[in-house]
Amino acid sequence: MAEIDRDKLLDIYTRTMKVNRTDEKFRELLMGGKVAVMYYCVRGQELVSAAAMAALEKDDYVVCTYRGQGEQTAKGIPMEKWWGECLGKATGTCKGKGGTMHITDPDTGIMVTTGVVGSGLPIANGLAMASQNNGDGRVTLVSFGDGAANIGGFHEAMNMAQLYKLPVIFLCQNNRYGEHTAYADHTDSPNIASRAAGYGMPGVTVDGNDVHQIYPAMVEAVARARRGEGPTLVEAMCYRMMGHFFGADFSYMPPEHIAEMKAEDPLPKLRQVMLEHQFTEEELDKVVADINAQIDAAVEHALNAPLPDTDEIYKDVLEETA
Amino acid sequence: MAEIDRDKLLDIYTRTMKVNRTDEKFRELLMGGKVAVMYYCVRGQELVSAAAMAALEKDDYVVCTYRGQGEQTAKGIPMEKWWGECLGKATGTCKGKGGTMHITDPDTGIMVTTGVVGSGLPIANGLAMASQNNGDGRVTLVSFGDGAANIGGFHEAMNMAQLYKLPVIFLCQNNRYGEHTAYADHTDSPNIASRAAGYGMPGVTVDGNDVHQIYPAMVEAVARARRGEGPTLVEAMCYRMMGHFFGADFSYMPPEHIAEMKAEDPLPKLRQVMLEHQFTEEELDKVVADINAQIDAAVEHALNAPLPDTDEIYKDVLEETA
Amino acid sequence: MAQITMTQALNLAIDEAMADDPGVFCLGEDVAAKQGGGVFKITSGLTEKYGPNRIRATPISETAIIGAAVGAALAGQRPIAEIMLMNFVGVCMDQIVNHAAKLRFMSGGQTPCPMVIRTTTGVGVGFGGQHSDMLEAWFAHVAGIHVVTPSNPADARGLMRASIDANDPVIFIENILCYGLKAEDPGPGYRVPLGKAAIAREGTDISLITYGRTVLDALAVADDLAKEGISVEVIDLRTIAPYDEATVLASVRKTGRAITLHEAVRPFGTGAEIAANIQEKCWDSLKGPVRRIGGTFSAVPFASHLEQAWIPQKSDMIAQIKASVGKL
Amino acid sequence: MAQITMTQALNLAIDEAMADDPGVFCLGEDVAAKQGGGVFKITSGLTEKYGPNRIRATPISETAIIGAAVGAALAGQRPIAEIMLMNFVGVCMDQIVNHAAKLRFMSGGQTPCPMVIRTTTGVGVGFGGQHSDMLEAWFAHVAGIHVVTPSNPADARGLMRASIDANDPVIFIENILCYGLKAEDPGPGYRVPLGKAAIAREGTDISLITYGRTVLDALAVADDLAKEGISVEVIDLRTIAPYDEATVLASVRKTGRAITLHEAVRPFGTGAEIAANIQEKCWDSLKGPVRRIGGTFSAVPFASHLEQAWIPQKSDMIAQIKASVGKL
Ligand SMILES: Cc1ncc(C[n+]2csc(CCOP(=O)(O)OP(=O)(O)O)c2C)c(N)n1
Ligand SMILES: Cc1ncc(C[n+]2csc(CCOP(=O)(O)OP(=O)(O)O)c2C)c(N)n1
Ligand SMILES: [Mg+2]
Ligand SMILES: [Mg+2]
Repeated sequence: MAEIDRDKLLDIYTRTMKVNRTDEKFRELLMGGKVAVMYYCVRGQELVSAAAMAALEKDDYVVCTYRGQGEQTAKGIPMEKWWGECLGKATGTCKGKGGTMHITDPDTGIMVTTGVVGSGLPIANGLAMASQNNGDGRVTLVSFGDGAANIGGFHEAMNMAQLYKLPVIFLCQNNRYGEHTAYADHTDSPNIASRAAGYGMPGVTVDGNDVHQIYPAMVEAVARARRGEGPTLVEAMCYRMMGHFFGADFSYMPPEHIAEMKAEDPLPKLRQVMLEHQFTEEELDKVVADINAQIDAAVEHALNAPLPDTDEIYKDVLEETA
Repeated sequence: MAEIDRDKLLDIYTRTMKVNRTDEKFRELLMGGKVAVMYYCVRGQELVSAAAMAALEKDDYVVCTYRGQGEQTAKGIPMEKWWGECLGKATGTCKGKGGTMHITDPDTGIMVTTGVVGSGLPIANGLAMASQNNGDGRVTLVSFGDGAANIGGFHEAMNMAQLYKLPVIFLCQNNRYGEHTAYADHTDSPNIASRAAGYGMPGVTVDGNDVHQIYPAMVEAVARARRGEGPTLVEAMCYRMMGHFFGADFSYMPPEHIAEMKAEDPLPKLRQVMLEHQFTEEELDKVVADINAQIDAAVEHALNAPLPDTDEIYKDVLEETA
Repeated sequence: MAQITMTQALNLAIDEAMADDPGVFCLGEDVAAKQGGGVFKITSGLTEKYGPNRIRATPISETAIIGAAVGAALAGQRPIAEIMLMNFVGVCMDQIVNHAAKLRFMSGGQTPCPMVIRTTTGVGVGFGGQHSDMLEAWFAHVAGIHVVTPSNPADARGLMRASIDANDPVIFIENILCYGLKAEDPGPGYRVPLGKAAIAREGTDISLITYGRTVLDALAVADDLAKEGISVEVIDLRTIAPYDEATVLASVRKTGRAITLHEAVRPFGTGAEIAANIQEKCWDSLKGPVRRIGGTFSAVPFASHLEQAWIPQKSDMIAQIKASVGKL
Repeated sequence: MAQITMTQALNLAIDEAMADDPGVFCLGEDVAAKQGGGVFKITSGLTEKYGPNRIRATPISETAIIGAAVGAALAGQRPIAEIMLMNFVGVCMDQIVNHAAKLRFMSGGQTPCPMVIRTTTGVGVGFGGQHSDMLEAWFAHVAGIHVVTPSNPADARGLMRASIDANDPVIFIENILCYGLKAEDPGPGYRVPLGKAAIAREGTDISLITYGRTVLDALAVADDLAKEGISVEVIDLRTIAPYDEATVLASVRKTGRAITLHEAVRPFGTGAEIAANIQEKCWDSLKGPVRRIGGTFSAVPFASHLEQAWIPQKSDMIAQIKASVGKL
């Protein structure tokens, strides 16, 4: 396995912590009753999103889900706009009309965030098809869960992407649960990546908590897509360390699972890798402190930002109402 | 490979010829302008349907498609009722309201014939689920095409069937075309059966023109389902020797394909097997002659049968209108 | 009598039907005990009683869920399929409309399809554009299905029981905001027949025809207006389609005025059918046009105050009623 | 001017748009040259001109087809996606309704979704229950899309061109029975603006509001009735939603009477919205209730005479018009 250079490691670490601190901050706000919105925690999946976004270029396209905070912040949506949207403010990416489940920010390539399970994959194909048609060299990455792999749209999209050799990367974040249903209760598939072969597509399963597995897998998939060789299914094994959404019960998770999940926490592991690569505790703490400061400022900005005008409900319906 | 006994061979031969003679008769009527309805020819796929139906018990359930003549007649729908339905008569299985694409005959286990590609698989699961729930020992067979394997419902149904170990057999009649689109233009899958592994399900590809391949494969799949071990995907390679429906152009088929298809015609091959098993030409001709006579009588009956009452359009909408 | 919530009412009705008929079973995402009995707990406790075959937690595969219900119904069972939120019918309309709704007709009456599709939705929960739509008009436009929605716990119990009894498919719509409503338990065996509306409040000046959550708004508005001397008759359709035309028309013939009200977007909504039918059948009794109130014609927005503004407003109901009765 | 069929008109409009804008491309089952240019030949000859990337024959995967169109539209292209027959929208409503229609709104205007979904349907072809439905009312009830249908070749050319120009999703409904219609070619660059109805025939006694194939019936009926001294104004909506309210209301204000007519089943059909709106907005001009004519409320039956009986009958149109104008 090729070494990841120090700059890239720092980049991944920074993105990972941005995702993590955003998640912690969101939970803190919700816990404190400061805001009351749907939020799908990403605790445990930070590294997967960070590594995936670190493997992309700035103008590559991304399609994500309600649990897309990781991709969104790691890809680089300006924090003020991101928080503005999540708090339903006029300053949000979507003027507060999309919300936590529907973040769109074309400037950073976040093209759709969808709340309908599995619906992002076919759309990702379309973005990739546009790139294939106009030769802009972009690739499209779509992130989805293990549960989403059971819906028809997954299948149709995989088959079509491979048929056309679309420049798309299917990133399945297998966090072992779809809402309350454990992996073994939603499929008999040995793993999701095994389904790729049935489409004639390469598929790999990697440990999403190990930067040396997830990042190279993403780089290879991106390179393959960029070379015009077609799509790859990358299954990143990870854990959803919280309930399905903030505040949701997760007593259905067996204790063994919880223990396993804690043992596999990507953050201490990544920190360890950073230390092994001669980053100092101080350097790493500084990264986090900077992020915290940025997040605090962004939250403050968003909390004080104006609400969208009420007549926004009549706008952006059709072009005539734009 | 286990030998097929002579009785079973004769049974398969009889069913095969029933399918074939029905198909020929239908084309003759359409060609002669005697009837003008949509009909999806099954020329080239007769043996697949016959072998599949021969592997089932009378009260097993079958779900088929618009191209379901083979399953329907081979399973044993009374010919008068079958022709009545196809000709839109009051004596038809569905009083002429369903038609060629929607033959239902619960008495012979033909539970649904659907015109929406791939929609039969999820329904087959439900029939099998009922059997699993009430322990009636039935199995359900659903037939569909290679093109149907690309639709979402295929995927969802395969995954669910395997998860619950439903007593269902997925029979993909891979006739190399979905309407005008050749296999290689609709998927990169090496073959459809290869998709089964991704669900943890057994899948086999067999020559649907060779009775010694298709029949044992069906028997094994049925036995497995009957034992409660779950579903099997059987892919029967075959050819659609006519256009998509009667009268449809098929000039898009390359000459090599047409040559290959003719060389693989299941009827002479099966006849050869019969002769090898000491059936005489006379015996076999007699089988066909009897079938022809039955079909002629049934067609005559259907042609002379009354039309459904016009107020049937208001009936059978809800129970209140039954 | 004991008080029950709508959640409990639905659970009781299903429990009772499952106890009475071994052919009744539930399937849907997260519905089994292992998952906590459904995200809204409607099937809570039922796995323990009836086992995993009769409370099947499914993969996220709505087409397979509805397809399985259709197949099981054809085989004589009475499945209750859950589509977690109404917008997700978008992935399985084919099974509902081209199959469940049509198989009785297309088979010439041989294969009725007795099944209930439970689903929930509602504006005001903060779920945003893809999780809040009221799509009953789509189903009402399809022959071969009943579309049912309760506005209170007693009706929920009675309508669910009747829906499970029905020998045709029923789309059973629950409003998330109504799950917590409490009312007297009508008790075991209670049924509210499909196709029968309730006069939720009698009145003489105008008929306000609605269903589901907005029945609560209608009643509140009627209360307010009573104080101003305007007598509003509130009709709770309970079955949206085929709806109780007789009750609606009789009411309008009495009051001479009508307004339809629903949370679904107004254009091409169910209110249009009801209004069109009323003006056609009650032309001579009408003192003015039938008015219609519905949700804003846009996706449901996320920001809370936008979402609240999107919903039909009580102030608008009052204004329209007053305009109708000529007291504005 | 040359005569063209509706098939040719559609082909010409698409061809022209593809020549003008490299971002326009087609995708759908069997649409490419290898498959003969689509089962109804609408895309015939285009692969040869524009290559396989711009005429993509797809697997049978409607969700992937519409999803791909959505994605490409978000990236600034103008996809034309074909759903071979309208009933198959049942498998991909989610992509159309929850995505294509909502992405402009949910993104706060950042990502409009300019795409055309071409589909065809029609009663009278012998296709039976799962291939003949007219489902325009479903789409009309959804904010964020245009629903368009031509009744003649010139409109087909002009509406298709305008639909491809539109910066929002358009559901473009073709009636199989209209493909063969012939009329004068309006020529290159011709556009019929979305949202503008045509007065297909002027009249003074009653407004008959319709669209698509039934425009032909309406015109025939108007001809017949003219002989009896009844003057019928026929309005061809062309865009079903959002429809040209101004033209409809002006006509009804003039005639004082209205009937809506469509092939889709009557209950909860588009005629309900139009009728409800007319009675609300033209109350004082109306001499009687707005009537509605639509298909029988059942699946479309197979047997030919049943199918014919299912369709709105000219005799019924005549009877209803006469009853409306008081000449029965
Ligand atoms: C089509 C559809 N069905 C059901 C849901 C409800 N739902 C939302 S998230 C979810 C679980 C998804 O699990 P997975 O794909 O593993 O993603 P994760 O939440 O674990 O990231 C479900 C069932 C939905 N949004 N869309
Ligand atoms: C969902 C859906 N999409 C498209 C069609 C139109 N259509 C009818 S048959 C067919 C081809 C099916 O091919 P295959 O599954 O291989 O079956 P075959 O006709 O070869 O038996 C198509 C595209 C349909 N009926 N349903
Ligand atoms: Mg998951
Ligand atoms: Mg085929």
